[in-house]
Amino acid sequence: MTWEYATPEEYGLADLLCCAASREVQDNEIVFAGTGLPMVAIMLAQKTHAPNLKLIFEAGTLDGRPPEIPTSVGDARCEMGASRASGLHDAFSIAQRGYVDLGFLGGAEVDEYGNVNTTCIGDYLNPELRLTGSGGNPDINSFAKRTVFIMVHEKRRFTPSVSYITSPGWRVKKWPGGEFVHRKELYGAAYRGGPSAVISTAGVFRFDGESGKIYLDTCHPGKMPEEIRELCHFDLDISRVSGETLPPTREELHLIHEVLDPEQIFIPKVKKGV
Amino acid sequence: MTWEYATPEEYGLADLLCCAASREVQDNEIVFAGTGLPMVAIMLAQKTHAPNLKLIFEAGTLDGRPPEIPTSVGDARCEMGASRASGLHDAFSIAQRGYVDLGFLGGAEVDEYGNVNTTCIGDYLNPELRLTGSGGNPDINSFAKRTVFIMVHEKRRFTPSVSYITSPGWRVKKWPGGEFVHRKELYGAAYRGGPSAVISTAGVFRFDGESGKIYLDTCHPGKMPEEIRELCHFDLDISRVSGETLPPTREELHLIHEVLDPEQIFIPKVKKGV
Amino acid sequence: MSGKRITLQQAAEIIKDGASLTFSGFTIWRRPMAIVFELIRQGRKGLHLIEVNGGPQTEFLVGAGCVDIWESCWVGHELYGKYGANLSRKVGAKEILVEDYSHAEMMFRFAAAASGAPYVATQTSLGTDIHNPAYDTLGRAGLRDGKRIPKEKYVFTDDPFFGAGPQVLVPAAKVDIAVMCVQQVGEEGTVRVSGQYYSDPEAARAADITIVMAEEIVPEEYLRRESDRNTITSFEVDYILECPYGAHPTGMFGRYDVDGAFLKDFYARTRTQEGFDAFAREWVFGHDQMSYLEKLGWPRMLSLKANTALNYSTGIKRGQ
Amino acid sequence: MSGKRITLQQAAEIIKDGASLTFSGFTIWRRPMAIVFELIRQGRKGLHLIEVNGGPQTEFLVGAGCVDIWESCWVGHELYGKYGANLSRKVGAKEILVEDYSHAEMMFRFAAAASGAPYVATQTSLGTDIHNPAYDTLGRAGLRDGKRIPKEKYVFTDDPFFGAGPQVLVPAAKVDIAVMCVQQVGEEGTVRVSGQYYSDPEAARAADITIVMAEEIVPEEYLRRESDRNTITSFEVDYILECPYGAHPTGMFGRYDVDGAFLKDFYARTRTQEGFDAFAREWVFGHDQMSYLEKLGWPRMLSLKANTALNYSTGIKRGQ
Repeated sequence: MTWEYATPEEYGLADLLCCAASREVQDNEIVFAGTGLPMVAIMLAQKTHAPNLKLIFEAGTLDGRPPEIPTSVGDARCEMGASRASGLHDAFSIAQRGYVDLGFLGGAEVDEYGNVNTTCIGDYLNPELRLTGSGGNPDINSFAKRTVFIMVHEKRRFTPSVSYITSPGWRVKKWPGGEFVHRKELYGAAYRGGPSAVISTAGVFRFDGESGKIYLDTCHPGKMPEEIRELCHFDLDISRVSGETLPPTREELHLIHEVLDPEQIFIPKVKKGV
Repeated sequence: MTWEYATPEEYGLADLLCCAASREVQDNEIVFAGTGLPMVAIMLAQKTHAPNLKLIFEAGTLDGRPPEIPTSVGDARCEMGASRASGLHDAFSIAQRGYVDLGFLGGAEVDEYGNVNTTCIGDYLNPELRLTGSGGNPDINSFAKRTVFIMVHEKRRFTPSVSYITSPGWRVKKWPGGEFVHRKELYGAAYRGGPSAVISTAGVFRFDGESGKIYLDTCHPGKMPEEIRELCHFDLDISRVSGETLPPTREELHLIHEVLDPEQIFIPKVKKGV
Repeated sequence: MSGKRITLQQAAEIIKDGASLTFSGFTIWRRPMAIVFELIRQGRKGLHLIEVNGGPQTEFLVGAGCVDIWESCWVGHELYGKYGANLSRKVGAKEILVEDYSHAEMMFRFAAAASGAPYVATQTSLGTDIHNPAYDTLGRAGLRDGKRIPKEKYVFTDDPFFGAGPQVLVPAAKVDIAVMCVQQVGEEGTVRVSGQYYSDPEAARAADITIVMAEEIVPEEYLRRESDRNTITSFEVDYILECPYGAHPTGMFGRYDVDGAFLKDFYARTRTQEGFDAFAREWVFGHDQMSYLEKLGWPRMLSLKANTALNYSTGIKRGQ
Repeated sequence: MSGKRITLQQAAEIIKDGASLTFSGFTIWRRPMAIVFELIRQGRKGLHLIEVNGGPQTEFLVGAGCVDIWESCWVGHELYGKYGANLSRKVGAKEILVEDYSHAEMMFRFAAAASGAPYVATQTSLGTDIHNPAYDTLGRAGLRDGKRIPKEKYVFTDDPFFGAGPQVLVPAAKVDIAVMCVQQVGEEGTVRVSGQYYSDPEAARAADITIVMAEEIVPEEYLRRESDRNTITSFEVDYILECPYGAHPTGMFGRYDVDGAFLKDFYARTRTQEGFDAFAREWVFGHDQMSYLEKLGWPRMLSLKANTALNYSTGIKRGQ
């Protein structure tokens, strides 16, 4: 593989997100992937720097190596080449048993401690909008050592307080009272880790190891830290920015568009022939 | 099938037990069978009056119809013709879920309330003899609506107090104190039934519907009630004897020896040519 | 013959008003759509859906007003419709009660029921609003009678054995009827699922009555020749029926793909009740399975047909 | 190639003195006997066996003095030896600790561990001496540290959800190593078991390390062509080895039958320690797998060979 970075005209935002997500994976890890862009990202990692990663699909495919990108984790394209095609009880049992290193998730809203909402907008009991619901988001986030969220960056989505905590971040609610405590305090012996990054359409965010508070790590090419801070309803820490998000390489773009998603199911082509 | 009873010279004790056990099964029942004589008895019922019974083997065979008698429930002969070959978790889940009508079990000792011991002779903490242990005996007996025990009749085995309650009868120990209470009281909403018969080498015993106390129902041909009472260490109720245990029919003997167990794995042939 | 065979109409008739139901499949795969359509035609009311996850079957039943309670974790059409617009509308209008659990919790709830255990201990979703006691919808509605609906939504406890951290006890998912859609069922009820089996074995066993709709009813003896390849036991299945393409517009491993265009159209047109009603008039009412297939037509169905070497279609357009 | 391949000797070396162990199989079927023999040759001590049920593997290890704690529900040789004579002898002499659970309890304990749950609720064995608090052997021995060995043998409680009657909480079965013996394993660890899989999937997942000994190591790609037929996932398996007839004298579905004559002989001769020692000198010490097979000889092994249409042998004498 040639590690030759593409120029901004050669890739789109979805390409950038896909490659940034792919780079969160280390070789030999066991990765739990949801439908969509995360699937492409993980299969990209499988074909580049992490050939020995093991892929789990929630619907029951274990150590999958689909020859074509599945459109969802229940897809008939998941089974071919997998170690096992089984069911959800196996997938979640393996996750609760502690096998999963990394999970890729999405969200509609995120707060500054990585709590994510995919359930509703507005009051849960009188919602403005009911969304899809949790799916396996809180489960993967509870069981995996690290989770990475991929999100569209809109100011209303980066909020001091999400409408509903669907997926647990670094400061979570302790029931029955609902007071916020550090995740480690609540999870106790069941603690394995938590959100490690948010990859938005603006930049890559990480969480302080002590406080669990979000900070900006890298800005996507062309974005400035202050600009991204303005795109958050909370006071984003931009003091730790390490630079710019690395763009896709030409090899990665080739793999995404010619090998993994030639049908443009999840990732549109920006330019012909790239 | 011709319902023509065999004469005493034509059958052995094992034949008699096998047929008596077989007659405990009703058609369409789901039956949990252990290794040995119970297996032959159930397969005999399957081939006579209960063609639609469903057979479960503890090791994981569900709705089994083995073409040859298995030597144990883990045997490769279990799978052929079964609805499913799976595992113990399925078998015990199905049992706990409430599917099982009847279980066939064995025992080394039985008390007058149907508590059975298969664990040790003498004090558990200083045993004279450690036996095989419980296996699934208490489980099947807890989950099934009825259980039938098949036992060798020796006076020491029919005891007022078994060394160790492996399998629960009609008056069982309530922990932590260990005082005896009626099974229905202890099991509460989990109550499904309990021991319905003991088929020994002397006769067939049943349990009073109220007190759960054992009584003699039928004497095997040639045995007298008083004689059988003398073969028990407890005071056996012989006031309810309904008659003599029905002998095998010639058809049953044919099935046992020519079809089900021609190799005489579990049931020896008494006479050549029968 | 076991006498388990019924018709599509009879299958729907077994499901009475007010019944609790669950389904085979996963999101947009192997859903018993033909029975769902028949339930809508028969005007079923007051259903309580308890699903590991939802999908088009949920959206059709909810849109048609058949459902009073939906207990699950997710509904949508994957790539072809990002959320459940009918459910969302009815939730907003308070025409339906929604009880949220997490996906793993729903799965473990079915596993507990299938194993005859009243509950199971998990360590998931700690600290989330899923566990918020104020959001116990069935409790707020006074429906926790301890029969079908457990007395508690959750019990929070500790692990007395290993100190493994806080434990969440989730109640078994008790359902009246499981409605399954699979590739093969034998005459006596033995089911062989190909590909991922999702939560089908647990769903079938958790339910008191299990109805299996299959692409084909096959000789029982054929399935019993390789008993280690079968998925659901004969005696766990109460009724069977053969209904080719019964999962359409959802997909079936080895047989046909998801009809994405159909789902996109359904999602786009059923944001409003009027839209749903029009869609149902076009595709559900006045149809039976044959006229539905006729309306779909050969070109569409052939493009969905799975390649038998790959188990999925190579003829459909999936992307933009 | 995944680099998971090891030798028989290495497999035994992974199992250290004092380790907790479990095995594949059921009573006298699919037991990893070749590794058991190698453990005896290597003089392993202080093992803690946690088994859904015991069998010849238990009796060999116990007879050889390798085992300090046996936690299970049953040991014997089925038709070929009605109880575990070696275990019985050592229990009588107080040379071994025995912790009794019921069969379903042991199975559910492994299922809990495999699912990452610290315990599971059951309704079995109520009222028996299995639940007698005075018979908590590991508690009496002061070994309940809450690590491998749970702090409590049982917790008795109620069902807060449905009032389903008294519940017995049994702790997860935590084991260091699962030693499996199966028909096929792929180069990357994927296992395909044929026939009944007993408690193998749970045993493999409950253990921290899983060693799979197979009749054959097959191309991983071969198993992945039909991924819905596989039993244990690649990444659940840490080490693999090929060892034909590695389960002898126990049997293996589709490959060879139980060697009943061998087990009868073992049972008859090992009632005493002297008898066991002599048997081990004859069949274990000084042997490797090849010389063991040579000693068994072709006629014996061919008579055990399974008919490929039936999956069991038609050539052995089973009865009197």
